[in-house]
Amino acid sequence: MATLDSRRVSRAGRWLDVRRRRLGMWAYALNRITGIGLVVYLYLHLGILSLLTRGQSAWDSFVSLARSPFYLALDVILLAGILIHGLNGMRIALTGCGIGVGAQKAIFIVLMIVGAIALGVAALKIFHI
Amino acid sequence: MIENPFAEEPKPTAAWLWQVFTGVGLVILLGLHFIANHFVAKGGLRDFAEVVAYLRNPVILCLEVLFLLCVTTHALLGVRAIILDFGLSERTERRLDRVLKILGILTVGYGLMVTIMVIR
Amino acid sequence: MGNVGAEKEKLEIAPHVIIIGAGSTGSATAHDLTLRGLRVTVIERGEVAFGTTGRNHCLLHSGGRYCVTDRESAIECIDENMILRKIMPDLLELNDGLFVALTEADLAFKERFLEGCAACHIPATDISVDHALAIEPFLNPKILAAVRVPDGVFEPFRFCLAFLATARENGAVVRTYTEVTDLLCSAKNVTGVKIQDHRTGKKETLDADLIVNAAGPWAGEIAAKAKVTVPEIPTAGVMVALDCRLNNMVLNRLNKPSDGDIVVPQRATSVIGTTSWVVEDPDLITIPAEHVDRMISQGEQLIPAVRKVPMRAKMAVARPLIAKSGTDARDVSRTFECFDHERDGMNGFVTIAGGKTTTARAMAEKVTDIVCRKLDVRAECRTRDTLLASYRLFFQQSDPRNGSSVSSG
Amino acid sequence: MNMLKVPLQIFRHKPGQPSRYDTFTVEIPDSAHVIDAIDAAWAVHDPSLTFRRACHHSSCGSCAIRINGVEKLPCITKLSDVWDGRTPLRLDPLRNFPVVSDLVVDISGFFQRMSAAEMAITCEAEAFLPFTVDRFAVAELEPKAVELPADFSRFNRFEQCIECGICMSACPTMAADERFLGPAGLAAIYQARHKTDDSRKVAHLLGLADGEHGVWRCHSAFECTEACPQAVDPAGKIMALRRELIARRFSKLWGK
Repeated sequence: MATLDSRRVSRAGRWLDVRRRRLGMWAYALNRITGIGLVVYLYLHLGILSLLTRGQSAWDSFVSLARSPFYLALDVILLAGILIHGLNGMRIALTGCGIGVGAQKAIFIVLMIVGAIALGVAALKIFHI
Repeated sequence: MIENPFAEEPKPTAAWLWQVFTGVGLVILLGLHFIANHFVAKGGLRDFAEVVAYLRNPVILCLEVLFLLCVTTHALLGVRAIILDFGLSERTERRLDRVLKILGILTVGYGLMVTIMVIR
Repeated sequence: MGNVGAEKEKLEIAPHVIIIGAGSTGSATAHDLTLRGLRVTVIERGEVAFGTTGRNHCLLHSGGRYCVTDRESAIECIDENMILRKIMPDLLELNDGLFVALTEADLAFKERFLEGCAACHIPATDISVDHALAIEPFLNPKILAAVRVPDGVFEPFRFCLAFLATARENGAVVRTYTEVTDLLCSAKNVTGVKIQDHRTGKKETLDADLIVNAAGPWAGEIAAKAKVTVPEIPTAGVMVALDCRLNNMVLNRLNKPSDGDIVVPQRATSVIGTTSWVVEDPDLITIPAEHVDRMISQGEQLIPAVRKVPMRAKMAVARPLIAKSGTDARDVSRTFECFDHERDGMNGFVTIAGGKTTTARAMAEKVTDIVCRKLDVRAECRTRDTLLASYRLFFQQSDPRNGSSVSSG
Repeated sequence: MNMLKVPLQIFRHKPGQPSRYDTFTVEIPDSAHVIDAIDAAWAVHDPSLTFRRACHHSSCGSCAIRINGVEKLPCITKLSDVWDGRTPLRLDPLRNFPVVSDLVVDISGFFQRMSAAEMAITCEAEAFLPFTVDRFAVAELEPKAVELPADFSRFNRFEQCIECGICMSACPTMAADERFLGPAGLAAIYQARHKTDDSRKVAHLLGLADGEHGVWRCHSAFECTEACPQAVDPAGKIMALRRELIARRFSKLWGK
């Protein structure tokens, strides 16, 4: 039976090593980091929703907590993760279907610019409630 | 003759395709979820009464359930891809699939349970 | 499958032959010897085709190049050309070649060339200049004549791998990165080799019933260890590879062999060759800048666009030419020769030298005939029509003596 | 001809011993390629240095290594393009392969993958010249159509892929998943698939790629395509295989 020996673990960690690598590698590493972050967030989110089952006061006190600037900043980070992952996901889906394969770097750059603009707009909206 | 594991046809897989389908679904559903829950709602979050009213709308309820299915599938397929990169044996791979399936069912089940408890 | 055991047993009692060098000659010899039932170990100090064979012009000679000046070589070439097409059909670019006349002197040479081709049974067709230019649009439009011959192109590394993969299938042991440091000699016999495996640093001795010295331009160095000589002149040549492929057919200058008289297309490049000068140490050849310039200016005469294309690579390597008469490297015969050192008072030691990759199989046949005669093995040569195994097998064949690999950092 | 003194920092490994870097200073012409520098280190300084090479013109694919961390063919890499004139030039063996000794790696896994598709090493040559893998190389040349001799149905040439292993070293997925078919293996399947019309063969070839460790394992980093010295574009071919496999799956769904 194959075990996870140290060599294999160090091999598996290499996807993070973007030194001297090109843009596609950055896209891949970013996609993974945000992906892992979003999975963690998903389960945190689901956990917090359990407050709803404990009735009105539990939820509403959370809502007022979540309106603090600290939580709003976290929301911006979350949104950044979603935008990077979602927009890069579009690049992967498109190229995987044979669309825009030769222009994958340009697609990535354009999508990230779109993401940055969207994030800026959303951040303004989040903090100017 | 030299054995070559790469010269045998493997079992076809649709995991990547499902990842893309659910990903496309998420772009739409997450967009709606976000707008409805955080941007339309005043103050960026609904209070308890608003949440209950919101979820009692059958169209919204369907969309949110669909969203739950998509996000769970997408997330667990992603986790699977990362774990597969550790180079598992076929048996461990099958075991992983089973664990993730159970986790997925539990996640969706939990989400549905919370929803039902809220709208009741 | 029942006689695998019997075959193995037969191999274990067969005489053991060590081949020094895994270039084209050594590789083809390993193939021939194993087919004739001998036990074979190939010792190579580098990778397969590390030496002369690797840095090859890749030309599968039709023999046209030699049909006027060296008919013996020309006939060898056309015969082997046709055999290689049969035994390694997938490993060749078969687009033929053109001999083109650029000057009146070239044109005057045409008659002799066609006669030579006919005498050597090289199928040669005089084609119109217009036709030649349509086939090869980058050919110098000022050419005066063109003759088509069955030249071809091979890939020297895979050429050797195919022979060695087949030899391994038949039981040969191939030890790369292993250098012969000395020969084991008694008063009148060479009985084995001292070797060092550069991968492990381990030294050992190997006994053999006979040793074949196929070390190319290093054959003299090896022979000296048995205190015998080989009349070889290591002669270097410079080749220049371009960043693109400008021709599909091999383009030759229609005249006597001279510097920069050929442009060989291969893969995504065209390779211009070659110059010729005698070198002292075949291990360390510095490429003279003026030779590179000469290649470009000579190549430009055949294909004017040569100068507009960046250079992809340049290489030089010593070729093992055999000294016969005269001192000019160009006058030395391009044929090969087998030296049984029994006549020098050293038995069990044979050197195969000279020749070119195109004729490697014939060289192997000749040396194997001698080895078999000396070892009293009666077996016919079968390499003329034995299809070679896939070169891709070579790196997948496990060799118990090749050592285990370690994990990467 | 100007001579340079170039310090080379070469990865050294012999079985059973700890790995280290050795630095050799070699004297070579400024027009030399990196392979010439390695050659000099071996010929002048240390005959126990093991490295692979054969053709010196990017046809055999044997010399591939990492130069300052990036996969390259030292035979076509000019020293002046990679050496800054001061820092030792670092030479490492390819990644994702077991190291046999020094710069030599065990490439059996690569050839196993290449053997799967049984791709022929030759292919049909283009109907025009010049042909290049470097689109900047022929900036000054207009492509010209090639006429075939009457008795020829085609000109042929060797495949672009020189089986050097660079793509497998550059691939982040390959770094982790040892069962991945890899960029070159998948590109070979694509090439073989486009050399045949036999529907059974096509189905077999596509079947080879359609697995958990086939085309779907690729994470679209495109490192293989970036690193390939022969413009094989393995990532592009992986994407093309995905497209065909998706199309087939859908047409099956629609019952065609």
